Amino acid sequence: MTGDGHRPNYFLVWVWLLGLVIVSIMASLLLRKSVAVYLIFAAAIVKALLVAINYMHLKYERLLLYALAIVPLLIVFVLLFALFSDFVFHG
Amino acid sequence: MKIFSTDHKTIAKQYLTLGLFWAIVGGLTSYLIRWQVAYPDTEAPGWGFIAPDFYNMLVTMHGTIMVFFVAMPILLATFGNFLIPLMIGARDMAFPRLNRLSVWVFALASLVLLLSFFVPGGAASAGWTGYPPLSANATYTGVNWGLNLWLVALALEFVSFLMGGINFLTTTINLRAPGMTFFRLPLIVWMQITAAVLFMLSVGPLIAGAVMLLLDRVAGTTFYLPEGGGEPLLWQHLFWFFGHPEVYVIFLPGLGIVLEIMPVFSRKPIFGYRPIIYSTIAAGMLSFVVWAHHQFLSGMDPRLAMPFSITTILISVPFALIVFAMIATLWRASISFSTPMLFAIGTLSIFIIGGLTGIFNGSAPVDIYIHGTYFVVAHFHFTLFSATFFAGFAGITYWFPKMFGRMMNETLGKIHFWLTLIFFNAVFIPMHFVGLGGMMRRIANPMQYEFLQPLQPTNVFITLAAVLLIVGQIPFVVNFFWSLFRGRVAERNPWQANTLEWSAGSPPPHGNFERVPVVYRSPYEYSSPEVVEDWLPQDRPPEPSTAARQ
Amino acid sequence: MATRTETLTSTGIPSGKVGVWWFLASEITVFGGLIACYIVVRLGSGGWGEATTHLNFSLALANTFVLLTSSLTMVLAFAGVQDGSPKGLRISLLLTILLGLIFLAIKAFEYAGEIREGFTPAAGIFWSFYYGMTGLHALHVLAGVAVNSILLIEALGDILRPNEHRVELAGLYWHFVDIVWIFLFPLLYLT
Amino acid sequence: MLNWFPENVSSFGGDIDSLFYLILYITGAWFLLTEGLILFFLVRYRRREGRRVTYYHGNNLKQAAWILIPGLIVLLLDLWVDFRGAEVWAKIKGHMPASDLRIQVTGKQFNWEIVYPGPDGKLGTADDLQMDNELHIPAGKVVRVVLKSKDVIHSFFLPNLRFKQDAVPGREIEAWFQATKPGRFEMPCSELCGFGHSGMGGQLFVHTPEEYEKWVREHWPEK
Repeated sequence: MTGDGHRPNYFLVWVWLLGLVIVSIMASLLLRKSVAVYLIFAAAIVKALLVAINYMHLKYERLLLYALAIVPLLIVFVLLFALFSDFVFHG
Repeated sequence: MKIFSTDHKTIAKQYLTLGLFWAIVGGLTSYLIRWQVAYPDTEAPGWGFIAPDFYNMLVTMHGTIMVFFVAMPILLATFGNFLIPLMIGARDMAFPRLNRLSVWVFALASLVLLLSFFVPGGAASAGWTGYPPLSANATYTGVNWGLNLWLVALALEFVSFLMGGINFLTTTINLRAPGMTFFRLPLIVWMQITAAVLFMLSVGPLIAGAVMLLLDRVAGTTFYLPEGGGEPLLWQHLFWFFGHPEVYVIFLPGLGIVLEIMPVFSRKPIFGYRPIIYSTIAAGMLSFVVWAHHQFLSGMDPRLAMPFSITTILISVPFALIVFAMIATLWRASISFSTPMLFAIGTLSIFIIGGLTGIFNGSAPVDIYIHGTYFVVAHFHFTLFSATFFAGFAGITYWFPKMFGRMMNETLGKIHFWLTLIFFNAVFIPMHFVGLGGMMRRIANPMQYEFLQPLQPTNVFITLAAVLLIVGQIPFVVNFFWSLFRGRVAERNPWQANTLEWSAGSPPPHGNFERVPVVYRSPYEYSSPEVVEDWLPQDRPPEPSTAARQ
Repeated sequence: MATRTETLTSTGIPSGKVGVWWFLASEITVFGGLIACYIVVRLGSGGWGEATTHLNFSLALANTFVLLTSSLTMVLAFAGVQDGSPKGLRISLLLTILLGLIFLAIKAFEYAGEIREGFTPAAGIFWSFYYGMTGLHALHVLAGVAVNSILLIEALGDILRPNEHRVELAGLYWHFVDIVWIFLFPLLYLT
Repeated sequence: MLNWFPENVSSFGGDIDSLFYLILYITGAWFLLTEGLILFFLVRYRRREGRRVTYYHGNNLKQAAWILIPGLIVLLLDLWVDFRGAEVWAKIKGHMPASDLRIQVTGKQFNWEIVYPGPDGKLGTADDLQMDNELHIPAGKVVRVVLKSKDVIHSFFLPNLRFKQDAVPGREIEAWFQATKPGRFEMPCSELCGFGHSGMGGQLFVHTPEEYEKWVREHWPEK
């Protein structure tokens, strides 16, 4: 289990999360739409990773649990990719 | 209290009871459907007239019941719950109380579906696939609460099998007996956990889709209604993204049962244990990228059809490997034709036909003509019927001594097999030709179309064969209930098989094993050169000097 | 009379955690499917830019901070279990439950405001997805609050001792619900 | 060959039928091979006293070759079917041949509303003519169909033209076919569309060019 000695600094992670929220809000207000979208979703992905690795202790877990997090995401991307050509490009 | 037991064996029997009850209801709907198709607008004996919307309800309920309330509970829940702990040497499932909750949520789902028959407007009648806008707006089918309850029943059934899946996977990953490595697991356990993984990773989008459909019907949202900006095709993608892995979720446990039974009655190791496992995993992964072969003509982008046509036809390769492995198992074996073996061979030979007709459907241009015709109906009955009924009967007959402590009667079993085999083929082989003649699915009265008149004699033949098929199930019902109380008392290992469940009592006590067994070898060491007898249980310690015989 | 199956874990990962992660894997496909549909239908039908302006941005921002903070208190609750300080566990659990309830209250208030302005679920495709996604997410937050409350009651009655690992499992679920919001917030409010 | 199919009067119908027969021969061969082998093994190796089973697990490559090689053959045949299929699919649904006759077919709960463009050749003009459940087309010419639907999903099915395409509400789907022989055929709906689905359908009249001219003059007299 997670060792008592070294444990991620939860407060620092929390500050990072809040900071990233503010960054994405700034991006959506100030920057052009197309650029802002990339920045906002990059921030969202970083926040998700921060929570998953530090708060969900994936940092200390074995491969099996990583697979359980990553494989469903791959599956969702397969579905998203197929839906794109049917609804976005109106084939 | 037996009913609220958390013992995986009792829960397996509860699923079996519910599954067999629904099999009877499903069988009734198929009788009424076939009667209406053969003799349109006449009174079905024992029932009366069948109106067109009632016919649509019958067709919808036949599909829903057979797929979600007969095949899944019997193949996945009954055999999975009963066999996984016993076969991996565990005392019970990893989460016994979650297991009990899963059977009770399934019972609730059954109740909700049963209720949906009696609400005003009748049960759902938009097809078991429930395509919107037909299913998204009550005015199109005239069914309001029936379809809402249908959606709730399906959602509950998904929740129940998600809980079951969590149990199967955690138990197999964590509670294996010492020495039971992954490559010493019996093939049925491999098939059950592959099916569980397929189900758990594919059901999500359909749950989201069902939430959206329920909101469309109840909260006035317009996910699938084009006049409100919605997209009807969205549901088809979400449904079939789940639908195709789902048919493998049903088929793999059936395949696992046959792979378990064949070596026992051939007294020979299963041919190619590892190739079968790699093929199953490959087929499982491929099953996630084939779904749109249901939508070649649905208004989907034609450029998207080709990749799905290619993946659909390629998925025949892993299953061909498994079929060849099963045939190779029979080579130079010593085959005894007991009832389980008969049903197992029946499953194999019928699945071969089902698999081959899949190539016609998979090829996009041919599908232009045969999509939505009875050719497709014949195809999926050859695959699903073989897994659910033939493999299901094989499994029930084979593990009956372990489940209930008594043997089933052999002669009744053989009568039931030959009746089922003959009448099954009499029903579904001609159905291919009715399909090629162009007869569309889900039409209540084929006489309304001129080009279907020449097919009507075949339809009448199919209906009579279907009635005889249903009548042919009586020997099984008699055999099942008679053997429960009067069958010959079974000892621990009546078939002299190697897997761990046969070293537990018949039926096993609570907690399964006096002491947790230790596993020394693969489950298929039949006629092994190391010993004189022609079987070698997994948990028998190797003798100090393995007297190698000739 | 549930038999205590000794958790003879062949792979060394506690069964509870394997079970919860399988559950989260299927939940990822549920929310993933719903969000994929939202993205695809939105891009396919000209952006809905106008509709998103009617959303109450400040309430959603507050909700984001509330949920992120609740993730912090949740993980502090588990730290309390590790350090063996029941007081730390109880306070953190209580804070997590309160923050969860605050999130639901703000959400309900936001819904009420939007419905008063006439943007009901039947107001159009964007509103269908908005209520569909945030509604399903709110239900999951509610379920998380219920689970945490049961754990708090057990902790207060000091009967949580043998099942303390459940705090981490509840935490895994709670962080997952937070991650879903991390994606819902920009998808709905920022673009 | 055998007449399982309704009479084919479509230009691309021959391709579909020939692809069907190609798959039939391949799967038929596999069917006879596998079921025959099973029957032979069942009879040849049934249980007889004193005969020992050959212990053969098939896990190493040499033994597994017995199933890998047939598997490879299945793969090659699959690819052959795929490439032939891709050709035919591209020809039928892949591209849209030019045509001067565009007819709009709108599915609605329980009949087909067919709108002819009239002499000006354009839909949505005053001289359009709507007929229910009757499709009149000239033989030998490419006809383009614009499929729409007013309520639920219907599927426009012309068995004799080997043509099928769903009509989805909210979308306009264009497809084409070309009849090679005049005659009267049926055009049912092949997607469940409610209680009137059974019986929904109409008549397809394929006219010789002269007949078609006569029919056009009948319906647009002032031309």
